[in-house]
Amino acid sequence: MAKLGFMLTLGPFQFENWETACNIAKAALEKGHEVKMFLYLDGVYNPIKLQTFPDLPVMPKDRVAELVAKGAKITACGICVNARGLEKGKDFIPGVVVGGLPDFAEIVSEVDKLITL
Amino acid sequence: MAKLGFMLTLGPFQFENWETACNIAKAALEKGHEVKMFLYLDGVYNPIKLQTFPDLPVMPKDRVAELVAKGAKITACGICVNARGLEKGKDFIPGVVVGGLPDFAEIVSEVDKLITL
Amino acid sequence: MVQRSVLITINRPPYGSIYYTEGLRAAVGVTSGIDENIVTVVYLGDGSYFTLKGVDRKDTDKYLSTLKKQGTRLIVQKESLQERGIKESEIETDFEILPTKEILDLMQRVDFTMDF
Amino acid sequence: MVQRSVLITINRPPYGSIYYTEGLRAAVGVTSGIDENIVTVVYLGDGSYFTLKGVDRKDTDKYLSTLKKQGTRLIVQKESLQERGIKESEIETDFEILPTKEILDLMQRVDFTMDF
Amino acid sequence: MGNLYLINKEYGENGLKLAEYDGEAVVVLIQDGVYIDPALYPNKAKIYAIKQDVQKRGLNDRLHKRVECIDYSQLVDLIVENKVINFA
Amino acid sequence: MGNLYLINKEYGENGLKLAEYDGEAVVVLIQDGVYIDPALYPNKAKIYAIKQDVQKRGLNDRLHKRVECIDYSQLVDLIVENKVINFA
Repeated sequence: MAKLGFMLTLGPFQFENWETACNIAKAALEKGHEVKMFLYLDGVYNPIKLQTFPDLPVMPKDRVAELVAKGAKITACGICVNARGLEKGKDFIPGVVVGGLPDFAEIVSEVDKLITL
Repeated sequence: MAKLGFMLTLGPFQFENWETACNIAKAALEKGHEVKMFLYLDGVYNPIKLQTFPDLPVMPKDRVAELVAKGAKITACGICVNARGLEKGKDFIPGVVVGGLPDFAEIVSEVDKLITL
Repeated sequence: MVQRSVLITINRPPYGSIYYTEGLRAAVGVTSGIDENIVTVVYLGDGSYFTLKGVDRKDTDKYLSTLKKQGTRLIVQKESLQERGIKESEIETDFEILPTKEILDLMQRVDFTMDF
Repeated sequence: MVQRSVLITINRPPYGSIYYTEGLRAAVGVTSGIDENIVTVVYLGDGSYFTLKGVDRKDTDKYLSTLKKQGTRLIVQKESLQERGIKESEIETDFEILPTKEILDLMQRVDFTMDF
Repeated sequence: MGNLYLINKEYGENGLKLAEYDGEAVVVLIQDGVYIDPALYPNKAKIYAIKQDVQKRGLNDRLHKRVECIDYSQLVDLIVENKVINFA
Repeated sequence: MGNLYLINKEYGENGLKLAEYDGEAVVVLIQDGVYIDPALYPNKAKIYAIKQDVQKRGLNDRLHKRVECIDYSQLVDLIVENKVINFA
């Protein structure tokens, strides 16, 4: 089994990267691989817990929550979080931790593969 | 004097559209024109009032606040606000109103010029 | 307040960004005011890929059917199709195929343009 | 945990998006771990515009000087410059100019790649 | 009243192709639009670029002779005098 | 272990130009990368595309013969077997 690291730099909805990242990470977890994901730049908008849209039963934060439930470790860049006014991630779904680039450096030294989206 | 309408569809930081929109709108207001701006899609991330970044004295929300202070009318798309988990814009700077596309339709029928960024 | 005519261009392909669908939601929105502004939608460049027959339109069907009921013209640029090697027979019949010159004529006649 | 080598490509030009500077912040960050990973930065395609002498580097200078102090190689692809009609004399001396083949050699030797 | 094409790089080419047929086209290059290959400029159009966007990219000396730099105040005047054709 | 090029459209061409020199290149087209002109495919590389991304864009019949569709589970296997060269 392998350890997969992800860096996601785009937010929910507007561009497709969040979906691709969730799809790859989910498939990896289901095959028994480990997943560590770092949310950087607009990537930190993905786990905001209050996302609601009448027509969409599954929101981006639900896809992130699914990864957490399957064992993914998810860290958001604190400088990016504060720059975007997200108050240290107080409105994030449970399981998403706010950290910094040193956490990403640690992911880099731990994983077998690195995917940036 | 003219009435200028703007639609901004990108958020702060990541792409340059918010800066161009603020620069054009500010120059227009200083020349005595009227400005009405509609924040659509990721555009609704711009007026979040808690944005903080150590090295940057002026944040995107400060540029938006400057436009409000100079008389711009700014409306954010409510569906976009809720989809992004921004709780009806409760964390927006004062002066930014949450509305809907009918408000944009009204802007369209009121303004002399329309700029989409 | 007066009725306005707006030409909306869609320049980005499905689905790499959300503009292919949110551009149509905006098109419906623009026509929703008390003054019932008039909208034309034009697909240019990579946006033209949206007009291919096989595209999954689950999330755009409702906007397209509202626009069609209102008589909104949905247009794709002939040259964009040619540059991409797309045959006219591959295009969904909802879309009119027009050359650049005629699209410019439409642009000359509208009050405003918007780009997605 | 082990020391890792990472090749970071910067593909987007300044300043239309924030990647030209946040890519460098990430580069500094990657080297900040206890294991001191090793980073190489390579400018490709439109990213190569960042290496022009006249570019305003107010917000990137601190990252560039940290990287230089650490001995990080900053490389720009020769073919990208040629395609854009940029002469080698127009490039800031901080950047090495390398052909695609040598960039691929570097890529073969690193553990990971990242793109901005 | 002519047509003012506001052009960024991502799909500005779509706008420039329309402007090629437009006898009254005025083009304003904004953001990464200032990197656009001059071969794509419409033949008869007047071409402007936002000075601030050119300067921070270090392109002052590389700008094509046909391009005239303007500031935001001048852009607002052009917006007021023309119909805005948005491609940014 | 070969190199797995993850290619989207925006600047995927930068990756494909490297892959052209790479005897062990495996290319996976993702998102709008499936629109990329086959003339840009590296000569010797094996080319895959994400099935889901091809299908929702209605490109099944337009896909080049050289391209083989795979799902995310197969992509994960390729990621594990190769070094990932990111261009998405």
